[in-house]
Amino acid sequence: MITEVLWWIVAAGVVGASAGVVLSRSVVHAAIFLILSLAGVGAIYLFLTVEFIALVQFLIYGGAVTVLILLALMLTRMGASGRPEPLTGAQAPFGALVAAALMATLIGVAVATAWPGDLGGSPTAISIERIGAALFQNYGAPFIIMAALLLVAFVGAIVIARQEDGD
Amino acid sequence: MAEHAWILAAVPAIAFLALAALGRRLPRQGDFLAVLAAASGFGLFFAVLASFLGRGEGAWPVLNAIEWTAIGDFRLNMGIAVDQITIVMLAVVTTVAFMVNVFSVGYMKGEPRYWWYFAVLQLFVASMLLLVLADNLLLLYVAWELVGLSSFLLIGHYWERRSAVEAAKKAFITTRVGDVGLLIGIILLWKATGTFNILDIIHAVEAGEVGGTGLFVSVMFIFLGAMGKSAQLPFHVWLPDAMEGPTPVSALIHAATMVVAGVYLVARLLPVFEAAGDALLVVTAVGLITALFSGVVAFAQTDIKKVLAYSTVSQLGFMFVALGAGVVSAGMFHLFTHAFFKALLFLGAGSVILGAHHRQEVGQLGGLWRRMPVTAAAFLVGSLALAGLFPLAGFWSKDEILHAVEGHRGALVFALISLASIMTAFYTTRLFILTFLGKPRDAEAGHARETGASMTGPLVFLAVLSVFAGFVVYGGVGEALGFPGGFGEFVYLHHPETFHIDWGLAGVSTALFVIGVFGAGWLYRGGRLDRAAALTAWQPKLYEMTRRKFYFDDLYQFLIDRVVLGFSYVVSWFDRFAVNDTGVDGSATLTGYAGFLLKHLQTGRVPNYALAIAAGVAALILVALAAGG
Amino acid sequence: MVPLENYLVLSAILFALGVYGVLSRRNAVLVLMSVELMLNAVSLNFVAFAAHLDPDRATGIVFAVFVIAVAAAEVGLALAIVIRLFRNRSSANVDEAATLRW
Amino acid sequence: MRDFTLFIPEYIAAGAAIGVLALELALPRLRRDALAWATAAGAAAWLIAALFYVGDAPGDFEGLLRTDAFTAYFRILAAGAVLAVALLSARYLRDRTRAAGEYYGLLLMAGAGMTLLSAARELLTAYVALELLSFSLYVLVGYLKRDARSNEASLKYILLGAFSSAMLLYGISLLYGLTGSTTYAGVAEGLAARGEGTDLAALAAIMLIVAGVGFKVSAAPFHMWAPDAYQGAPLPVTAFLATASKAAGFALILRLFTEALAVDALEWRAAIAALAAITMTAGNLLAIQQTNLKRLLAYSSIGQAGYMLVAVAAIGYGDAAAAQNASSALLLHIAGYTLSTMALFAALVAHYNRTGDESIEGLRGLSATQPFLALVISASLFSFAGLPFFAGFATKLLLFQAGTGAGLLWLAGLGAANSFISLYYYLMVMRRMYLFDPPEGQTRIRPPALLGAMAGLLLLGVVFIGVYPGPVFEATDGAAAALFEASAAAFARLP
Repeated sequence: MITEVLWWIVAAGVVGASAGVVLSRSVVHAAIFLILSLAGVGAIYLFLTVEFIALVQFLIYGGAVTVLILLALMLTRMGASGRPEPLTGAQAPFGALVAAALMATLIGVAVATAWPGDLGGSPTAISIERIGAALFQNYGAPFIIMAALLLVAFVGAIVIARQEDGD
Repeated sequence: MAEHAWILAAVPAIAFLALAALGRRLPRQGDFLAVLAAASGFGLFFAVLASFLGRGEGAWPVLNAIEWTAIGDFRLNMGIAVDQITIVMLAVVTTVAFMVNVFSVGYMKGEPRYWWYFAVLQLFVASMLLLVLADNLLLLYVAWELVGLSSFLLIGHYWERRSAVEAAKKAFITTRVGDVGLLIGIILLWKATGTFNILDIIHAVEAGEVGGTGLFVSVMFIFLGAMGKSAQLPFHVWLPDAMEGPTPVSALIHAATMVVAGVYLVARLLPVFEAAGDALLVVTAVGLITALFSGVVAFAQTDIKKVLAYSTVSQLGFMFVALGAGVVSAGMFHLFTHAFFKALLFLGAGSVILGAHHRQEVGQLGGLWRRMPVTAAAFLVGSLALAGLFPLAGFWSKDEILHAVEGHRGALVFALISLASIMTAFYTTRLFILTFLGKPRDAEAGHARETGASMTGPLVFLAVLSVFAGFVVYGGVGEALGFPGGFGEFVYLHHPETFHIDWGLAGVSTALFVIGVFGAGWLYRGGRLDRAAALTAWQPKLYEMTRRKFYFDDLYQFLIDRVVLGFSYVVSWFDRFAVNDTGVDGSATLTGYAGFLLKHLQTGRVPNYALAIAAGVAALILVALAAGG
Repeated sequence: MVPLENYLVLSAILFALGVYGVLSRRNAVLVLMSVELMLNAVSLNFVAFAAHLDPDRATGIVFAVFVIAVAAAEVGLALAIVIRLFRNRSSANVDEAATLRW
Repeated sequence: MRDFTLFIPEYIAAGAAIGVLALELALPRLRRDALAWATAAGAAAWLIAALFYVGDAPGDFEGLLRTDAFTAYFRILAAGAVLAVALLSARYLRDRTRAAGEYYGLLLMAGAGMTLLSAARELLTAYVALELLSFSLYVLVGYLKRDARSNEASLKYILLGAFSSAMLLYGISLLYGLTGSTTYAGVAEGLAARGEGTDLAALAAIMLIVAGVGFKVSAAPFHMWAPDAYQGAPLPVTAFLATASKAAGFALILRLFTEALAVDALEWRAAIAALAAITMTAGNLLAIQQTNLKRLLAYSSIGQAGYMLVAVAAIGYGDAAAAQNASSALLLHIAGYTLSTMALFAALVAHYNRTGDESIEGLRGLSATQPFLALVISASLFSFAGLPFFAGFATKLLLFQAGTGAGLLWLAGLGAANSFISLYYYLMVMRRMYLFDPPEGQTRIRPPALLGAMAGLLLLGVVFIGVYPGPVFEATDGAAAALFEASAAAFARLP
């Protein structure tokens, strides 16, 4: 019982924070909302008894991504003309319409579908060993490709952002 | 030899490559190569003919094919098929090509891009021969496109002139509309029969494997292609404009060969047309309307080449009428004789234009009889053959058409085609009188000089053919030449027809000729224009309407204008090109406008693009729900 | 005991909010944040399915790990591009970077 | 089986990528086109290694990747494309940037990603391989970083790419929820065995996936990034986008739709057919309006994607034999299209290196100054339009034939009509080259040796396929057969 109540609180927090990300009028607030939202989703993972993912979420998102975003915000705010610009474009109403349609569809999918093999009970814990084994053995190939992918992203980010003479 | 008839197409193809690669650097820019290729084509034709005839009727058609692609259940052979229709076409194409090549040596002398002209001419001949040799619709389509391409290049040969470029574009695009139809028709037929091979398709149709509305629809699509290439109403607009090309090109392409490709196609597939419900009725109707319409328009044209162009459109209509009556021999026979005298007339016109220092308006000519006697005599023969004087070539073939129509299509069609016959005699006589009789109406025409031997030679040769080619209709003549009999016993659909002259019909035919000739002779007696002027003054509107080709170009224009009504700036910009750039450009503009509207969706803004993606997903789900649900 | 549907609905809402953000935000960094929301929704889906449906559980979780990792790399790369945009134009607004169009 | 030898060619590619990076670091004074030669050598080694694998028995890596004739086909295509683009880039890049090692490294990585994508038979593997390709391209598109347009193109590409891959992932997650598996075979099994009340989820999942892959192959309405990215990208990268990247998208589509999603063909086939129709029409109509050559080619390639989607739709409408036929035709069309596009870009790069002009107007009088380039450009455009004797005719014919076989006659007809429209704007380009005089003072010059030779060779290939498609068709048919061997189980379950 207490789990459910907690879940609902966290879920409401996540939705609220996410709404904040897309609605807030300040970039910094949006970034803070994003951190909250990501952390909230991490907490949701705990309800699913997958602590490993929660950990990954806190570490990668809560740390790295957010720092990156804040850094970018600082960089891009430097040259602002001083007067605040609206962060939301004129297309917002149409966007809301389409997003609402998608949301309705996806919620419909979530609710109306008889998910096969739904265990119904509470999920059981899964060991980190099992995840590790899956990651490095069953999914060895994508793991290796992922390594290449990270290299590409790394090299790419450097080459694009690097200052050169004349910049 | 007959199974290796592909050599006929290979020779000019090689000549094309050689000329295109080296022509500029060869002495005389390589024109001798072109003539040599054409002459050997002409010679080789007789080898093919002898080999073909030598095999005897049982061995026809001669087939030769290789496997082109065979993967899984998809099998495609490429090859040639030589039968009687092919032989007729080969005779026409090789002969006229030879004459035109020789003529061009004199006519094109000193013109820009002399070598390129000859190169493309060979390309055209090669593709045209490939077209008639092809044993399957796919190869035929390929050749069909190549023919269109080389025609495009030749019409636009003087591309410094805007009008030539526009004409080339118009021809290409108008016929491409028909080509798309042809392609769809071919695919539909292939769908229904499972083969591209023409003989197999005919067998499948005759065995009743396909039929009904489906067959009718595919045949109509194919006919669309034929209409485009053969300039039948309402696709005729490109042919008169195509006169922008060099005149020998008009003789070859726009009189004797390419424009009859549509006739050839229908003749080739006539059994399929027969099986396809009322398809032949449509063919007759289109042919008849075209024959009448362009006969009338030819009355009022003042450009010597345009008269001949409309005459060609009209005569093509005659051929379709014959095919529509289901008589392949009459249609092909007219194609055969018409090729010679119309090529003669065009080359004669070319000779006149060159001799009279590029005067080609009849209002500026006149009295050339004295100054250009050979040309005038040849032109006279050609005119009389076209008008149908007994016993010149045109008489026999027109007679055959009248006979076919009388037998298969009834009195009304007969009356109308007779009317068209009178018109033929009329405008031909008018053209001849205005060009050659009376006094020169222009100083340049007064100083006209006969052209050289390389030009008068082909004229004489074609004049001889125009006199005698008609006699092959007789069984005796055919047998003497090695054929199984007359034309009707050589080219036929169901059973051979021996020719017997029908004196009643011949009388009617001669009467039509006389009415036409005397009508024109009275109106333009002695090359004088006063009576014609009086007639024009009596009914100026009627005359104007005829002169403006029944406002056909304008009608296209009008329709297009209506369609794009509301986009007034487009219209106002467009109006200036009212007569010149017709429906062709109009439809292009319409497509262009659609693109213009669409392009503003591409705003360059990421959020808009993302919206398109998200909305696209939503729409996809809806479509899938609706379709799969 | 929280049923599977709850997680899925939560994920759908997150996803739709992310979509809305991408469609409405002008600042490139905010657009990226919105994409992060969408990717989070995806991870949530995977983990929820893994925990509730998949007896083996590993596949969905591994997928989620990869999604998170790819997302992090993507953000890094995209931010580099945004910084470059900012240097070139002194603005990070995506609807102003519209010289390529039509 | 963990058989690591299956991907030795890709190790070579990745190794060459790192080698090129290291080479520039170690020898900073190296002439920049030397890096292009090094890359070309690496790509050639990759290509040769790939040829050694042709004809091998299908190999399997843990059920995640499969090497068979299908993989071999795309591997050769990728290696060839990388080789060609490296050569195209040599002078182009030397003139425009100071550092080039990353460019060539990423190019090789993109190629490796493409091969892996075509080998993937598992959603996670496919996704990661797809992102490897995409990430490399994001950077390559924006490589001219001081060019505001290159940067803008890159930004649009990555933002929209991330957006659409989120859509794709959401679809995948739903598919995983429905079937409990991410392998193609497992997905197919799960979809076939799924019970009542799952149709909506399956449909939403598939449509989200369609959007994701549709983005990759630039199908309308997911195409809008393409013209901007094509225009902003360095010219050789545009060539890569138009060929390899698009081919990779279709490799993914083919494996995914024939194996994993074939059982649900009823759900997606109408949507794909609609996409095909919209894509080809939009691409061709919009192309008419263009004045920039790269942009025109972008729209033209969108039109081509529309034609290619006809075959995908045909897979959904046909039985196994018809679907295999359609796949084979699609592969053949991709081959012909790739050759034509590469030939075209070889000529365009040669033109651009000299003039720096990428407008259509800039081609005026090319037939007088560089007749060979004009010829190559015309031939490629004719091939796109599907005129006889060029690759496009034979391949498009087979493509539409696949469509008609599957009862998509209207789509094939629309395709034919669209080819007609496309001819119009191709002729407009040719008119500039042949009917207009060159700008003042320009005289006839020789085309650069390397690009000229490349263009000539590629052109020969284009004509070869156009005149005698048999051998290439045999190869693509083998590839399609391998594809359907893998998915035989899925098709056996078709209702």
